[in-house]
Amino acid sequence: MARVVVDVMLKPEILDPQGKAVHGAFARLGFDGVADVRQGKRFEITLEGEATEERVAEIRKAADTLLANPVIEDYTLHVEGDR
Amino acid sequence: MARVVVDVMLKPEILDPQGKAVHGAFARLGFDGVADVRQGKRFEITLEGEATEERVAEIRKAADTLLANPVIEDYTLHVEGDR
Amino acid sequence: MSTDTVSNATSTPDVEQPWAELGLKPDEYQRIRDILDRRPTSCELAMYSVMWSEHCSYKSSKVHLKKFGDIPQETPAGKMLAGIGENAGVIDIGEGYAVTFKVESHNHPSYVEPYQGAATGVGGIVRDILAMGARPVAVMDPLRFGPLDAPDTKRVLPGIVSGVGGYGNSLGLPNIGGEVVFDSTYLGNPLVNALCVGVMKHEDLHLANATGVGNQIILYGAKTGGDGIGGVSVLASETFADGGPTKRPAVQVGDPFMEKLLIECTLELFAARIVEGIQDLGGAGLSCATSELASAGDGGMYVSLDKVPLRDASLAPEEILMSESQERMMAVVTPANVDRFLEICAKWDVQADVIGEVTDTGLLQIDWHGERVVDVPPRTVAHDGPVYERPFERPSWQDDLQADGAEKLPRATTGERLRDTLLKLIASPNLCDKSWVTDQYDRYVLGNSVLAQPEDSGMIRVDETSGLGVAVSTDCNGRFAKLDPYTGAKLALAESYRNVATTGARPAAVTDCLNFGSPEDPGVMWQFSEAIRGLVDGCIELGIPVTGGNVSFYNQTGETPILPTPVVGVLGVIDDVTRRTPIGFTAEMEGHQLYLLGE
Amino acid sequence: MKIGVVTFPGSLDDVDARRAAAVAGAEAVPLWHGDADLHGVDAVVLPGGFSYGDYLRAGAISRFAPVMDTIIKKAGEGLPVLGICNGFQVLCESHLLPGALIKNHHRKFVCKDQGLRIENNRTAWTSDYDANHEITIVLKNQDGSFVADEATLDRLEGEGRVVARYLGNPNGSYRDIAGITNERGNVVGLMPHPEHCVETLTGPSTDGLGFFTSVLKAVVAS
Ligand SMILES: Nc1ncnc2c1ncn2[C@@H]1O[C@H](COP(=O)(O)OP(=O)(O)O)[C@@H](O)[C@H]1O
Repeated sequence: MARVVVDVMLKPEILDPQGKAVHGAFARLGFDGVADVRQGKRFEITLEGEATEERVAEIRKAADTLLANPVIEDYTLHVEGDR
Repeated sequence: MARVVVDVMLKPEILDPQGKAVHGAFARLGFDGVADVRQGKRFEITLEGEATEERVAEIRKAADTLLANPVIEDYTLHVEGDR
Repeated sequence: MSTDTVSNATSTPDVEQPWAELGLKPDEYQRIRDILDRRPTSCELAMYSVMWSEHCSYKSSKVHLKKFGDIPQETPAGKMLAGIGENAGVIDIGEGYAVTFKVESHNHPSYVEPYQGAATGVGGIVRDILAMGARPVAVMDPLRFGPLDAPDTKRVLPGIVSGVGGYGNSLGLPNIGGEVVFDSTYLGNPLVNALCVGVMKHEDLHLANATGVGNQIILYGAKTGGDGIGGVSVLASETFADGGPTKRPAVQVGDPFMEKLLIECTLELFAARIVEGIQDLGGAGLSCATSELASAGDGGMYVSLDKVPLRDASLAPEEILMSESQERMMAVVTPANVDRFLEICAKWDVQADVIGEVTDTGLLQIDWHGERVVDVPPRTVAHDGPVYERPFERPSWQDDLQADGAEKLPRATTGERLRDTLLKLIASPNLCDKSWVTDQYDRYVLGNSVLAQPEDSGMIRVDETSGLGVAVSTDCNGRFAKLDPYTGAKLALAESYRNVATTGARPAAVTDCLNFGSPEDPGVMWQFSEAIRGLVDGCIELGIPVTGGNVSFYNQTGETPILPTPVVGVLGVIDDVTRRTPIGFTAEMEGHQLYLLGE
Repeated sequence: MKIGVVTFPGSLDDVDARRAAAVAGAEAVPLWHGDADLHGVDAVVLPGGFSYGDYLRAGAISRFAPVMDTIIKKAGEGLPVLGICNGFQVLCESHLLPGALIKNHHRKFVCKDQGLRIENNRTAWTSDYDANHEITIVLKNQDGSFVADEATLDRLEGEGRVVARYLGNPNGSYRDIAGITNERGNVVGLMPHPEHCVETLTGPSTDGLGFFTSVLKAVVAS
C-alpha cells in the first residue's frame, strides 16, 4: 500500500487568521524569533496497491477539485518515500 | 530565514470525521482504490534567521505544548530543505 | 519604483491613464480632470474610480432612491434619529433606547467564493451597525439560490450557509431569521443579503464625520493586505519597474475572531466617550473612509499612508487606498484622548495607529514616502459622483406574462389529486423545512432571543427589566415582483409588516435590499423604478419610513436578469416581550377558538 | 455567594452565564483572562464561545491565559469549576479533565434542543438533579465530539464520572458522552449549554438552572 500526501496551504497573499492566532500565541508563550506562521491542511491518502502514475494523476485531479480550493489555496503533492 | 514544518495528525485510533468525509467524496467522484484518508494540520513556521539546533528545540517544545494535543494527536517536525 | 505624485501629475498632463480599465466612462474621467484642473495622480484615479462605481456612488439608483424622502420621516414608535445616508438608520424606541438595523448584499463575492463571500458579508453589515454606536444584537440572512438540484448550487449553497454561520456564530450574534428561496434565475447569481440589528442608548449615537481641526485619525483593527484589489492592480503595475506587483487576490478572507475583538474594543471606546467620529472600512476601504469622514465633517484631512500597518509590504499606495481588507475601523479622536484610545485597543489585542489628522484645508491630502499623492476636495470623491438618469421602459413581454393567468392551469378534481398537489407543494424546496440551514446557526447566544426559527419574525429582548423588545422580519417573493414589480414590492412590504405585526410588535421602520439585473437594461430599470414606487406608496399607506438599505445591480447571466428581488425588512417595537404571540399550536392551547381575519 | 465567569478573547456566552448565575441567586463576577486574580469567587464558570477563534484547536490557546494558572491550582484544592462547551474544551486542553473534543462527525456547526440524561448527580454542579434525570437543553457547537482512548473511557465509566449522556448522539461523541467530571467531582465539563435554559422566554426549557443552583448548595455545604 502506497501513501500520497497532499499539503494544502492558503496562497501567500491570502489572510491566514489561524496562522496569525498561532503566531500570536507563540509570542505570548515566549517563543521568540518567529517571523511568520501559516497553517494549512495535510491529507494522507493511503492507496490500495501501488502509486502508479495513473493513480497519482487521479489523486492530483481530486486535489484540484476537492482537496484544495483554487480560489484561495495552493497545494503540493508527493508520494511518500519519494523524497 | 529558515522554515520549520510541523505536521500534526490525529492518532490512528481516533476517528477522523474530516478524513472520512474526504474518503467518501473520493468514492462518490469515482476515484477508486483509496484505502483510507486522514486529514491533519500543517504548520509552516518561518524563523527570523537560522534554524539552529536550539531554535528547533524550542519549536519542538511549542509543538509539544501548543501545536499538538498529545491526548489525540501525533506530530512530526522537520526543517525545510533537510529532507 | 516611481510614485505618481501631484507635482508629477501637474507636469505631465498628457500621460495615458487606464481610466477605462478601472470602469470610468470618458466623460467621468474628463470630469475628474475638470475638478482637479489637472490630470489625477494614479492614487487619485484609484479613489475616484472606486468611489464613483455603481456600488459606492449609487449613480443609477440615486434619482429613484430620492423618492424614499417623500415618505413622512416619523415612525409609529418614535423619532428617526438617523436615516438614509448614514451607515444605518436609527430609531427611537423609547425608555432611552434606540435601535439601528440595515440589510446589505454580498452577492457576487459569494458566487466567487461562497464561504468567504457570505462570511465577509455578515462581517460588513455588523461593522456598519457597530459604527452607529450600537451593540450588534442579532443577524438575519435572506438567501436566494439556483435550482436545488443544479450542480453549482451544490457548491454555492453549503458554502454560503456555513459562511453565514461560521462568521455570525463566531461573533456571538443570534441568527433570528432569514429566507431560503430557489429559482433558476439565481443560478450564477446567488443572493446573499445580510441584516444586522443593533441596540444603543440615545447618547451613544455616533456619526461618521471628521470635525475639530487637530483631531487625530486612528486606523484600528486588522492590518491592510491586498484583499479585493484585483482590479486596481492595473494602476499599481505601472509603478513597478519590472514585472508588475505580486499576485493580488480578488477575494477577501474574513477573520471573525478579529471582528469580535473589534466589537468589544469599539464598545469600550464608546463607553469611555473618546470617539468623536467613526466609520467602518468596507468596500473601497481607506478611499471611502477618508473621503466620507472628511466630506461629512469640516472637509479637511491629512493622512500619511506610510503609517498604515501592512500585512503585505509590497503594496503600492494605490493598493493601500483601495484594499478591502476586512475587520478595520477608522476613528476621529482628540489629541488628549489618543493615549487612552490606544490603551483600550491594546487591552483587546487590537492594533491601532494614528495615521493622520483633521485639517482646515478643505482638502483630503495624502502623502506617501514624504510626497503628496492625493490632493482633492473630499466631497467630489464621496458625495458628488456622477448621477445617471438611465432610460427605463416597461418590457414588451410584460403584458403576455400578466395575461398568462393561473386560472388556465389544470385543477385537481379529486381528493387524491388534491392530496398529490399538496404533498408536492410542501415537499418543494421553497416550502420545505429549512432546518438543514437554520440548525447551523446559533439562535440562543446573548440570551435575548424571544422568537427565532421557525417563527415568522425574529424577536429580541432589549431590556430585561421592562421587557421592551424589537421584532424583525424579511420577505420578498420575486415571482410576484416579476409579474408586477410595483405590486410585488408592496406585497413584500405587506408580508414583512404582517409577520412583525402578528408577533404582537408594532411595525415601525423599513430597510430594503434591492437586488436587480443590469441597470443598463431599460426593462430592468423599469422593474427597479416600479419597485421603489411600490415601496414608497406602501410605506406611505402603512405610515412607516425607509431608514436605509442597499442596491445590488448587475445580478444577471448574459441577457437574463434575476427575478426582481426587492427584499424588505420591517422592524417593529413591542413594549413587553412576554406578551409576544408565537406561531403554531401547542398543547396548552387546547379548547382555544380559531378565527380567520381579512378577506 | 459569588460565581465568577471568565471572559477570554472570543468568549460569547459569558453574558448568558452571568445571567444564569444571577437567576439562580448568586452574585455574578466577571473575570478577565489576563488577570490571575479570582477576586474571591466561590465557583468559576468557563463559558462557551470561540476563544481565540478556536483557530488552532478549540480551547488550545486559552488554556495558557494567566487566569487559568490560578484556576488550575484552585481546582486542585476543590474550587467548583464548570466548563461549558468552549469551557469544556479549555478544561480538557488544561488536562483538568481527560479526553478531548474534536470536530462533530457531520463536520457542521449544530444548534438544537438536545435531550440529556444526568448520570452523576453527586458533583458540585449536578446535585439538584435526580439520578437519571432526563433534561432538554441547548446544544450548539462545531467541535463537540468527545473522544478519548478506550482505557480512559472505561475508567470514566467505571468511576461513575460520566456526568451526562446524550439521548440520541448529535455529534459522534464516544459512548454518547456529553459531560464528565474529575475524581473529586468539583470540576465538570459539559458540551451543551445549561445557561441558555434558565428562562422559558428565551430558551427551550428551564432545565439548565439546576447546574447553577447545585453549586450554590455545594458551596454552602463546604
Ligand atoms: N437563511 C435563513 N437564515 C435564518 N433563518 C431562516 C433562513 N431561512 C429561513 N429561516 C427561518 O426559518 C423559518 C422557516 O422559514 P420558511 O420556511 O421560509 O418560513 P416562511 O415561509 O414562514 O417565511 C423562519 O423562521 C425563517 O425566518
